Amino acid sequence: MQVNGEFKPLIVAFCCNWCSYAGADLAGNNRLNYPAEVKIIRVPCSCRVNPTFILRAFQRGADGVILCGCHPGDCHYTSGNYYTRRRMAMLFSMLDYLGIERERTRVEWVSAAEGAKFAATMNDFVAQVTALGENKRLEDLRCKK
Amino acid sequence: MNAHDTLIPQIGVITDVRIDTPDIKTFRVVTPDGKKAFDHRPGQCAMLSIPGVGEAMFSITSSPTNEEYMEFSIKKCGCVTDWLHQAEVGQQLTIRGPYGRPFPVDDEFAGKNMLFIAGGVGLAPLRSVINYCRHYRDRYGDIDIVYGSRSKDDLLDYEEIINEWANDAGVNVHLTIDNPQEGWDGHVGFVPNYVKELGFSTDKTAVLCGPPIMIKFTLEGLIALGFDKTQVYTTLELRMKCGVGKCGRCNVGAKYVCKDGPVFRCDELDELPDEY
Amino acid sequence: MRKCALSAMNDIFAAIASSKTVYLPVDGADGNAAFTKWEDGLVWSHALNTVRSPKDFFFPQTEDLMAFKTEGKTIEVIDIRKESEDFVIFGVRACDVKSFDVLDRVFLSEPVDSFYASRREHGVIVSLACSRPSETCFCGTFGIDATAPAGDVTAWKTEDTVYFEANTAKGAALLKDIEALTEEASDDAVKAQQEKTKTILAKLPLANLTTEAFGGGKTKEFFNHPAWEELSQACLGCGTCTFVCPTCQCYDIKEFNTGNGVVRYRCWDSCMYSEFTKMAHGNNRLTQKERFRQRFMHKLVYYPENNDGLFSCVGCGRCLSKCPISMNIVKVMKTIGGNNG
Amino acid sequence: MQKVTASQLIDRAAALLSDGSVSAVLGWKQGEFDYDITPAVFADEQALRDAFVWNDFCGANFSKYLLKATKKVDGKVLVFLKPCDTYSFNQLLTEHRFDRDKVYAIGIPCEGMADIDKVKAQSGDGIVSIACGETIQVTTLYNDAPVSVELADVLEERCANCKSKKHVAYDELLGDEGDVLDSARFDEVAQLEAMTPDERFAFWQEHLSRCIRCNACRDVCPACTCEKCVFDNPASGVENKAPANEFEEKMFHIIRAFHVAGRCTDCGECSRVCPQNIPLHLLNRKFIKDMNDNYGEYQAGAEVGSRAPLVDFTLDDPEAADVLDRRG
Repeated sequence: MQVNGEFKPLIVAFCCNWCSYAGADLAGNNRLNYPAEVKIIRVPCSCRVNPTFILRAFQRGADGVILCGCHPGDCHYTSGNYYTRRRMAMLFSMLDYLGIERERTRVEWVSAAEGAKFAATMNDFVAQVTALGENKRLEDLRCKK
Repeated sequence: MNAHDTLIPQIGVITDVRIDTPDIKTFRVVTPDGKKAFDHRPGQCAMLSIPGVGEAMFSITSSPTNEEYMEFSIKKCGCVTDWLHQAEVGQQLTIRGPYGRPFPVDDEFAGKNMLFIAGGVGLAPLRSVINYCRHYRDRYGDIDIVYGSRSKDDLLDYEEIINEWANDAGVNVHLTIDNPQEGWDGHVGFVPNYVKELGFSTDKTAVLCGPPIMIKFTLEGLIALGFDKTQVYTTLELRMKCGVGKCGRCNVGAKYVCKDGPVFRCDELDELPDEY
Repeated sequence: MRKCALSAMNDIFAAIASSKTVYLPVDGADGNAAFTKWEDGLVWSHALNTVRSPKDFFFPQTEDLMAFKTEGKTIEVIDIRKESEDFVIFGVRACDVKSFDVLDRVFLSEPVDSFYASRREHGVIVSLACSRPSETCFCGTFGIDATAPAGDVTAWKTEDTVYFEANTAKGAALLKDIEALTEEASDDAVKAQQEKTKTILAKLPLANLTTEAFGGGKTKEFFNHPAWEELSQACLGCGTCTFVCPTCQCYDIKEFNTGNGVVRYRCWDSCMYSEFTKMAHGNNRLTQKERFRQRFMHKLVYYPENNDGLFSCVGCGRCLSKCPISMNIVKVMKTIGGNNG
Repeated sequence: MQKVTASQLIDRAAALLSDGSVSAVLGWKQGEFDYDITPAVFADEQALRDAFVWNDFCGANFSKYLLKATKKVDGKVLVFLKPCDTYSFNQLLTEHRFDRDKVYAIGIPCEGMADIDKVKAQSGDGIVSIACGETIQVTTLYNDAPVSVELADVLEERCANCKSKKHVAYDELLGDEGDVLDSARFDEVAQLEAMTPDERFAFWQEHLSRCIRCNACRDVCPACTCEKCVFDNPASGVENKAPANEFEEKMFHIIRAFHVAGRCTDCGECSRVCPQNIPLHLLNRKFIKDMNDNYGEYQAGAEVGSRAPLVDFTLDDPEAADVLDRRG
């Protein structure tokens, strides 16, 4: 989206309830800055994220989608994030295969203690997507105002 | 620049919501400036919609003689109806119509003794004709109304039936419920059986509406009483989208229920394949 | 009759494109022809026909009807219709030209569908006579002459020349626009081509297929025919036949929430789909047999009953070549209609 | 030409019908022309003798038809399975989609199936008759003499890149057993991977924009056996009957390919039936190739009960970024 002539990417961050969402919370508590363009969607586990969620986020105007979950081995449900890892690896590879910029998607493991990592990841991802510009290849014009 | 297109609706406002039964509410609808959205004939329908929820066809239950507003009695049974049941007075919706072939109130029905038979929410389309006939009382002979529902609480328009219809000269109301109930001293039993018990003479034109199974058995009963199929009218309901016989959804045989119906004479139904 | 060299067609397209959008069949990467917006250098395909019929031009697969804005309890209806631009479709075959008659009777009957009507008004159809029909062709069954298609202008393409004849005022105006690029011609070459094509048409495998058994008023005769069961048993219930069909016109009206409002649009639908007739309180066609039957009964009985005997099939043969299980209207006509063709 | 003949199949089926071992036969039925063959259920010998065919145009994979046929038919259903069909058969059994006890499967060798469009590219249009023999003899309206076409030159894409001539499931085998082949089926995927993102985007844009959303790919797919597809379900939020724009074209095909990833046996039915010739197999094969490269070789349907890569994991799987980086 354009704000005062400047491109500000809209980022959707799916965060698992147990680690990454708490990590985001910690980042907030510690007054660590990350861009307001990051919209967090809390999910019970990173493996709750169905590929349609990712595509729908792009459809609805996201310029980048990041998925955050517990570190492998730390999943609250024991193994959810292992499945996530395979699924997202396959999905993102497929998006890349269709010519959609691979820099628009990312998976990151962020624990509840890693507030600083959360903020740093978001700053980095936003910078990366800002450099890419607007999402054109997975856009739905009807959803653009 | 563009001609009016029937698919483009106008805005309606709900000005009154009446709770008729546990699952039926009657909605009063006018345009934002307080007028009737359009004129209609008894038995015709309108497409109501809530953008984002869906659009569906409903029969207009108020009589055309009511020049102030239209009413829709709607049973909660799907997406659109669920949403409407939560709507409050002042809610806007979209409305387009009128659609379909009406009851031949000024032609075949004129001068006839009328027999209306309804079950459950099937009274909704008939109420429009009944009130039309009551309004032009001198144009019709005797009026008999047989109406049944699961219980007393499920009788639609109960107050109106008891306080208005039953008091009209020459109008006989016969109510029935499926099972005995405390506080009910009227007839108990299914509509088709009640019709047989009442044993109407065949000098009447019958109009039927209700669940398919009720229509089937009541029609059999009427025929057993000596009625001819050309004396019996009913209304059909199928999935509709356009309302004007183009989208193909309500096509049965060579007929489009939205355009050629919903009112059919029972002998016309015999011409249709058994698919409704 | 006017003519021009086939090699000069690019100039003709360019001349017309200066005032109207021009569409013509162009070969795609997949080897099939598709109607494509002309731009300089695009080559007119030699293919017999396109996979997707030209009904799209008047009745597109999806089309926005209106938009809504809702705020609290209020709703605003926004008319988003735009005036159609003038366009010319080149190379429409006889079968597809006839399909417009079939669609017209649905969309232009009262109440007129303004979306369709507007496009119809702005479109000019340049038809193209056939000279090399395929084994799947059976337009003759429906009384269509593949050598003299209707349309605003009829064109005949020979090895090196294209001949034009205007049939309507719209067509005459179009030919007027390109008058400088064409010259007066005798119809000898056209007549010769027509003769030759007719001998081929007579030899087509489906040349003797007739509609005699079908038509209005035959509902009772065919509805409970025992063969529907067998004919429909392998049907996948997909929409291929419906969507490649130039005459299928069923549609659905749906809504899309854009996040900023609601767009109500319509899109092609298929009576072969399981939820086509599903509503809140039930579905009146529960099996694929019933849905399959509906499609063919509609084309062969119901539609002609309502439209003076006109069938809702033009024999283009698309469903014959595209059905995943090779079940099609010809097999239905031969089985249900008795010893046919 | 095919190594077993139609009459061999008919004789065997007739024998099984007459001794009561099976009560119906799922087979290919003669069409209007010699190539438009329809799947059909044959109930008696006469029906088989009248219309059963087995030639170079019998592409249909019957595995999915077993779902309906085994429920409808009393007794056993006889099904003829080509090698690639047996993989779908096993995969459906893995997913408990039909009752194995109600099926009598006869494996038949397959020399590959002809693609009628490729035949026509050689013979021209206006086919009057096709005789499948040593070579395919095509008689047309526009050629004086029949045109000879070699089966090898007109194979369907999936057959030209056949992955296996080995039957992985059957009760009985007619003819000789073949081997799993060293197929070149991933070559085209690799070629696409080697392109730039812009080229890949243009490639898919061109192909997917032709999609008419007829759902033939989904409805024919032996891996697509959901009772209610997410794209047909109004409650799913992604229900969609026609692609309104490029996004929806991509959405459908990405999600469909993803949903069958790990379960797709690469039978190629999707590409065969696509009326718009969209190379859908290239989506499925991309997933298969990626899974093979990252999680170890896996062939869906090779055996009953195997665990597909996407419902499995190891502790040291590569990260999403590594999967992309690895490919460069």
